[in-house]
Amino acid sequence: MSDLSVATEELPPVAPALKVSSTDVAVEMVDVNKWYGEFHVLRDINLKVMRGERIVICGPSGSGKSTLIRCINRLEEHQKGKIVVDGKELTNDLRKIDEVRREVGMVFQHFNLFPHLTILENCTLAPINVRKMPKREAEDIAMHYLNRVKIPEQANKYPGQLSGGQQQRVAIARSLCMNPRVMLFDEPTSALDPEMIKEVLDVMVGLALEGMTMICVTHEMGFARQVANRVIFMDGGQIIEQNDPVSFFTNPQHERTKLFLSQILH
Amino acid sequence: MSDLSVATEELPPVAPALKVSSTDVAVEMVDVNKWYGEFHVLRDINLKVMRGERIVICGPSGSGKSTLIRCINRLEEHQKGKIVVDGKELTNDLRKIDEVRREVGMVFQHFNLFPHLTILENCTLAPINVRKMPKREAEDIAMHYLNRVKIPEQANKYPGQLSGGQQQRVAIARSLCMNPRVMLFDEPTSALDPEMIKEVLDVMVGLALEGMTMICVTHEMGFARQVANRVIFMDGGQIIEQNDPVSFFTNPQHERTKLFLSQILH
Amino acid sequence: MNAPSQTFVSNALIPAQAPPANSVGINGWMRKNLFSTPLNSVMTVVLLVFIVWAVTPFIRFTLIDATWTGTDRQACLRSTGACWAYVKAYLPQFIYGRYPIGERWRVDLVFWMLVIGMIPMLIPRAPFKRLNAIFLLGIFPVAAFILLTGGHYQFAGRLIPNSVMPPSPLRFAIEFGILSAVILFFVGLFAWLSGKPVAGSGNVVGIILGCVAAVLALCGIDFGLVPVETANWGGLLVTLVVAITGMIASLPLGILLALGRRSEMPVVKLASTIFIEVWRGVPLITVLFMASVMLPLFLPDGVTFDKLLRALIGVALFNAAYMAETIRGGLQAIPRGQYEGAKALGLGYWQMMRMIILPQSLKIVIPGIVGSFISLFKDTTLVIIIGLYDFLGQIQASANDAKWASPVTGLTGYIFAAMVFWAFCFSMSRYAAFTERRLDRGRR
Amino acid sequence: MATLLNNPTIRGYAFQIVFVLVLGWLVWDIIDNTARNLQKANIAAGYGFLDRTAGFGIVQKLIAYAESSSYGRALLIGLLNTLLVSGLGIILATVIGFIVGVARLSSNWLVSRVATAYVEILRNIPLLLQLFFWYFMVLRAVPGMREKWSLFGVFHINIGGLHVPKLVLGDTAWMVGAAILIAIALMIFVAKWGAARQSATGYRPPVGWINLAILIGLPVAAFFFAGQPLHFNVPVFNETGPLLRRGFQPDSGMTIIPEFVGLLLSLSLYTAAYIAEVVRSGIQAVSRGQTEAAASLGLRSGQTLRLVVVPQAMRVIIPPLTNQYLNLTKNSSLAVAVAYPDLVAVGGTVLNQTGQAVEVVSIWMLFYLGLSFLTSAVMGYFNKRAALVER
Amino acid sequence: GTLEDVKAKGFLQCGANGGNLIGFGATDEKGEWSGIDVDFCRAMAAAIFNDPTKVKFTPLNAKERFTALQSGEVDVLSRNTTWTMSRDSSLGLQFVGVTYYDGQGFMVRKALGVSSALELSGAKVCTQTGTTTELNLADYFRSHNMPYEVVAFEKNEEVLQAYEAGRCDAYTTDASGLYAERLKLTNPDEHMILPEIISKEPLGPAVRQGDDKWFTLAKWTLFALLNAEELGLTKANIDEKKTSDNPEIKRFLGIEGNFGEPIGLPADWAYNVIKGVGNYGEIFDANIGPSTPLGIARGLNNLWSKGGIQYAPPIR
Ligand SMILES: Nc1ncnc2c1ncn2[C@@H]1O[C@H](COP(=O)(O)OP(=O)(O)OP(=O)(O)O)[C@@H](O)[C@H]1O
Ligand SMILES: Nc1ncnc2c1ncn2[C@@H]1O[C@H](COP(=O)(O)OP(=O)(O)OP(=O)(O)O)[C@@H](O)[C@H]1O
Ligand SMILES: [Mg+2]
Ligand SMILES: [Mg+2]
Repeated sequence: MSDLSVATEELPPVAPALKVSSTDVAVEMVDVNKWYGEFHVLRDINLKVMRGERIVICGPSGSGKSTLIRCINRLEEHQKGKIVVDGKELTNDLRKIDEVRREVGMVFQHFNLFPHLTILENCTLAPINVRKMPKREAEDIAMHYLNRVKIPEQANKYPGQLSGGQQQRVAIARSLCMNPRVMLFDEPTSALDPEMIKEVLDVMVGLALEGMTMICVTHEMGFARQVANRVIFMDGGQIIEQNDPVSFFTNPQHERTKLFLSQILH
Repeated sequence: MSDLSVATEELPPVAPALKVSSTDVAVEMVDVNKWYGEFHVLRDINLKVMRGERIVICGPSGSGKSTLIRCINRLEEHQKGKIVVDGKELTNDLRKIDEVRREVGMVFQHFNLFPHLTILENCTLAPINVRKMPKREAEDIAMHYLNRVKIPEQANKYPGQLSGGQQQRVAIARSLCMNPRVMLFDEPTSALDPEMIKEVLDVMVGLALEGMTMICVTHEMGFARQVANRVIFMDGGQIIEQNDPVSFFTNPQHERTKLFLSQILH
Repeated sequence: MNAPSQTFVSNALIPAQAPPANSVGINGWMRKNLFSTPLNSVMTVVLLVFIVWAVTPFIRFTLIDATWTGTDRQACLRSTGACWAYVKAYLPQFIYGRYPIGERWRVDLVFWMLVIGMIPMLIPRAPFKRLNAIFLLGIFPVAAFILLTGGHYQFAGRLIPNSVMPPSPLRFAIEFGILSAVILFFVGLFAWLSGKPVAGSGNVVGIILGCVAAVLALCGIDFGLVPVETANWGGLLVTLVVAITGMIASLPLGILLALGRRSEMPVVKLASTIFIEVWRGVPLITVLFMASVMLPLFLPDGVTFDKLLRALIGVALFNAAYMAETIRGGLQAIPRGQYEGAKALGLGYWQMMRMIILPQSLKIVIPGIVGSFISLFKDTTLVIIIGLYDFLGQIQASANDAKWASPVTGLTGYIFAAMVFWAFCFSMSRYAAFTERRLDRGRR
Repeated sequence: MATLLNNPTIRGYAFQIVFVLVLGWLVWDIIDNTARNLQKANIAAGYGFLDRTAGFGIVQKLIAYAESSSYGRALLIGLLNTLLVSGLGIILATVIGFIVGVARLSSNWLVSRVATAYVEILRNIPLLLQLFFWYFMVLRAVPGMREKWSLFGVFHINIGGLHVPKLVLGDTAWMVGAAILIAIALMIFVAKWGAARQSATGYRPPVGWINLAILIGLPVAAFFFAGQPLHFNVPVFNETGPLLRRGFQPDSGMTIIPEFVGLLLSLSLYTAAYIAEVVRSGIQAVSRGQTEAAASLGLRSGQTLRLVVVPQAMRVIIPPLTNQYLNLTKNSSLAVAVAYPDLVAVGGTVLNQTGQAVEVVSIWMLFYLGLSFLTSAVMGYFNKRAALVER
Repeated sequence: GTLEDVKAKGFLQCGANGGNLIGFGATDEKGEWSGIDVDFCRAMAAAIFNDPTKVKFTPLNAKERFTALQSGEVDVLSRNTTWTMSRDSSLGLQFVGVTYYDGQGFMVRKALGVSSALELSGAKVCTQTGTTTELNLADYFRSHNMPYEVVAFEKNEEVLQAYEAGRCDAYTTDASGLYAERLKLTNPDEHMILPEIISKEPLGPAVRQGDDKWFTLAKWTLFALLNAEELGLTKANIDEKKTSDNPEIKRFLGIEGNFGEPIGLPADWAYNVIKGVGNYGEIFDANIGPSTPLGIARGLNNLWSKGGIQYAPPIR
């Protein structure tokens, strides 16, 4: 897991250069609570993400990280509190939900590419059908992003023919094709072999450098150090601590954070 | 892969003590050729293994090592040349094949234990049904060998309940129960985790010390150094080089061998 | 950047709270499962109405308006509900058909033997599986055969006619000798041809001889039972006989066909494949027609088969083809390594199959096998088409009896038949599901 | 010798030779016995009987048939009836099966329970029983021969069947036919044009509406242009006269007989229970991640279903679905139990009148086998094309 | 020959109607067989074994009856089977005689207001497949130029259910069968059997071709039943008549001459038949006669001497 921290640590932390570029709020969560049946999985979550911010969320397994970011594009419903994305509050209004999903890209741990479509079709599906973009244009955009993730030559293959790292890069490109304002990543590298992790992280660092708003659940501490504005530590469904990466890693405040960091770094 | 060379190198090489104990020929291959369809997989193989000899075969993937040893107990049929095992030539005569298989034990990379039988039943199956041994006696022998591979307490479990290393040791014990004159090993450790490799190699070293005739496909160079009388290097279906382990490792002759060794040892 | 939120350390852990009332409890459950969206609410209401609309008449018919007692059709003629009195009066015939009343204890005995044999077989934990299987597959069929037909078959008489030699222990001995010699010859030939000489397996020979002798002797003995020809069997008896015989006979046949289809010998493979595909390609009732109309044409003059036996042959062959495909699936799921491991230990083809491959693959396909048993059980109703009175046939025939015929008699009969078949098939499918889950756990 | 005996190749050959001999002997014996038995019974072998006069009536005929037609014709009628009931049964079973299968996965508890109950009840009751049940249910539920229920004054139901107007073609009816063909061609063109527009501009023209207009408008225009060459032969219902003369008159309108309805209903309801299971497992085989990924790309649930879930589920569904189609076709042979004249029912009558058992059974078998092989060939081709490309 | 086989196995195997045709071949709740077809088999058993119970019945449906006889599954087929030329000549069987002169008729609802089959134009008619009925029906309607529609079922049970439900205007089968089936209707009185008989349906037992001895035996068993009625011999009085001096009766009872020997039976075979099952008239009356629920009049089936056409050659 920390193979990569070697690779990325060679670069100087880019955080200073990556100043938050705007004061707009991209995502705001106010007192969000969520239950699975009787189980209280998110507790009083308060979080404000500015446009251009890059947030890394970490924490032990089962602490509610995935649930949190899945609430942001309403893959899960919250029961209490308020979530506002890009100025739109998430309620039961289906139209709002669609609008929000169009502006929020998500990359999953298991890629979830569509196996029956070629790479190019995977990337153009949403632009054509959601954004009503002409096919030509959608393909141009798709090729642009495939270039960006460095696999233009795979455009006409099927997902089954690609390695895990390549698949995850396609998943990122696919999200980018919708030109989202916010990107969510849910442990994008944890299903990958070490060499492939690097490929994917490089792409993500690139994105970060361009100022994309990112909320990323990951345990790649090298990545967190290098690109995050803020690191959030969750446990038991709550935000236990949040801080800028340097302070977070060098000077954790909470006992739980200290324990967690001592396990994850060696 | 070379975790173990460290472990075994602590012992002095046992090879000198393991002199070939007899001059009988255990296995003899003369000009053996084999094709898979159009593909010429074994080319003019000549090999004489004396009783008590311990041969290690190594070489790059696809070089025909597995095919070679599978020909020895006729899991594969050869098309040209002569293979004599324990004085019996392998032809189409089923009775001869049965006799040879009874005298030759084989341990596979993936153990191939029978999952629906207990460990003890795995070990007694062949003695009872092939050697027509009384069940009592077969069980005594099986327990003896299970003791020898240090898992007598697992006798009544099922293979699925054992770790990989334990399973491979059962596979060895199962072969030994037939009291074979020759043991064949096809990469017995390559499907195992490092800690387990050691368990299995220890058992094999023990066998070697007792003078069992062994032909072993393996990349465990530590094992080769410690117990082999001879190391055979194959490539492209031919025997490229054979030598005693010391000379083989310190002074390989052929270019291919050098290249191969440089990759495998570091 | 206004970064007040930059640094944050929680100082108090938030305790778990109870979820909002409307998301748990019966309310939450209904909200989530019945009325989560407007569409869902509409569907819930519509379905509720539908259920009431569909189920009420059914309950009225079968329970509220039903006639429970009566001695003939007068009781039901004006009824608008089920005529259970008729079912009660005919129940024995539904079960036994025309089996003579005084002999019905024999059927009962066979039934209880079956139940006693099956129950411990079906409970995974019960001990003595092997003995149990011997009982079910070896002793039970012979006993059932003798009890149901009455036994005292002079099969043996087929070899040496009475005119040449009257029945006597000597004739039995001679005929037994001839028969077992023939069987042994074929077993030996088959074994040799397929790879493993039987020489040396003396106990195999012994077992074969013993079984042949026992079966012949038992079937030949006069137990003093009145013979009951199969034409008089009917009802559930015929259904169960056809289903169970079909199941038992189709299993070994299916295994042979499956092995045949995987054989490396082209002729065997081709023959098995054609056999399987042809049987699977045609409807069962044409097979039954063939068995009932054409089989007599195929046989030499004077040789006849009992009609039930003909149906059984048809059903067994038909089902064997389906079984073969199920089992082939199981065989294909066994990794190559298992074959190689067995061969490397010196096991022969049949040893390998019997001890290593089949036990594993049969276990995998148990759910599939039970599935085809269920369809076989349902298909037994088709024997009606060739004039055998199975459970459904018997019910239909009786519904038309002048003594009980009424507007509701037929419907009552169908409902009763449906309930009985459903109970059998549903419990089988539940059992299959149970085994599947159990095996899954075992594999994990 | 010993080596010969133990040589597996030789054994293999020996086994196969013995096998062929035994099989050959068996087949020869059967043929010989059959020939002899037929001769003894004075039955001529061969298909010559197909030209002889059948002499019996058939209640449902899709093409012209009278008692004076030949046995061959009668069998053809049966075959067409089989195809008709199977074809419609397949369509109906697919529709019901998909609905029930999707319903089983519904988030609405009641819906999924009812669907489950449907599947568990219908799968576990013999088809023959359901056939009787539905047939006699239909007979008992509808009004008698001299009464009727009418729907919109066009469809009439009574125990004689469903009576609907029959389309009668006039001389210039070909114009309407041509108009329909032209409309179809136009529709394809419009669909292509729509797709091209969408690629070019991103906006999809209302192809569906345009096509609907073409489909209705063109034939209607042609209809009036050609001087209204189509008219309906309306079922005539007499309310007066002697009782036997009342009710629907023969040769008026089109009658869908209750035997057909009962058979169709039971076949499709029964098969639908199996198809529902196929559909359910197909949909479940598409992982949740796929839906979530689609949702997070902003696809609406209809689009997700159409573009992501269905194409993937279909790969899993289609092979077992074909099996169910074949089963339905084979099960349609139960028709004889409720007097629907399918191939097996008509064949049975022919068999009984001529005694040509071998020939009639062979016709049955050839028909069903042909159908199976055709289907599996098509399926094999389809499967090969649809296989997911893997590494 | 068949006789030897039957004697060897100790009973006669008789193919009977499996479809519960009351009065001809049917079983009751206890599985007891009754009917005139069944009694004919009993008569044969009585002739052969002097025991009318030494007979076993195989229930057969219309389609399988001939194969069952051809293949030897049954020794005699006594299952209301119409004697036709094609059956006699090309199905490998031979009809023994006529046990019942029947003809195809129609049953309709009284409410239909029809009094003759000629008024059935346009009717929907239910019947059973695989019988001559289907063909007669077609011939009748065609020759009278009447349209009709036939709904043909596999089994009797369904024909009746469909007729009762109102699927058809008329139910056609042999008149005897109509009387039997009518009993099973909810309200038998609401239905009537039309007077027209549209076909000749001589029903009789059949045996396999090629065994003349067996054929003769079967034929004379039937004649014995008829002769007995003509001679006034009944089950009840036959023992008294042993003392009769009527030479015809003496020959019949085997007291004078041995007519049994040539057909492989004892001299008193005919006595055994009557003692076992009674004469033809008794059988008729017990099963289908006016005093039974079926209530069929003798009509054509009366003896020639009483205005019918049942006529048996003399035993001489
Ligand atoms: N659909 C669900 N129903 C019930 N409980 C759930 C569901 N999904 C998740 N949970 C529970 O909610 C808790 C939080 O889950 P979540 O997936 O958000 O954790 P996580 O922090 O992402 O963990 P990980 O690092 O393992 O992915 C866990 O205890 C999990 O078991
Ligand atoms: N059944 C087969 N049919 C066709 N080719 C085969 C078959 N089995 C093996 N081969 C080919 O024969 C060659 C030698 O195979 P073999 O398994 O003997 O190699 P190996 O030296 O054991 O390799 P590895 O180290 O990967 O096990 C390979 O190129 C392989 O692809
Ligand atoms: Mg997670
Ligand atoms: Mg290898």
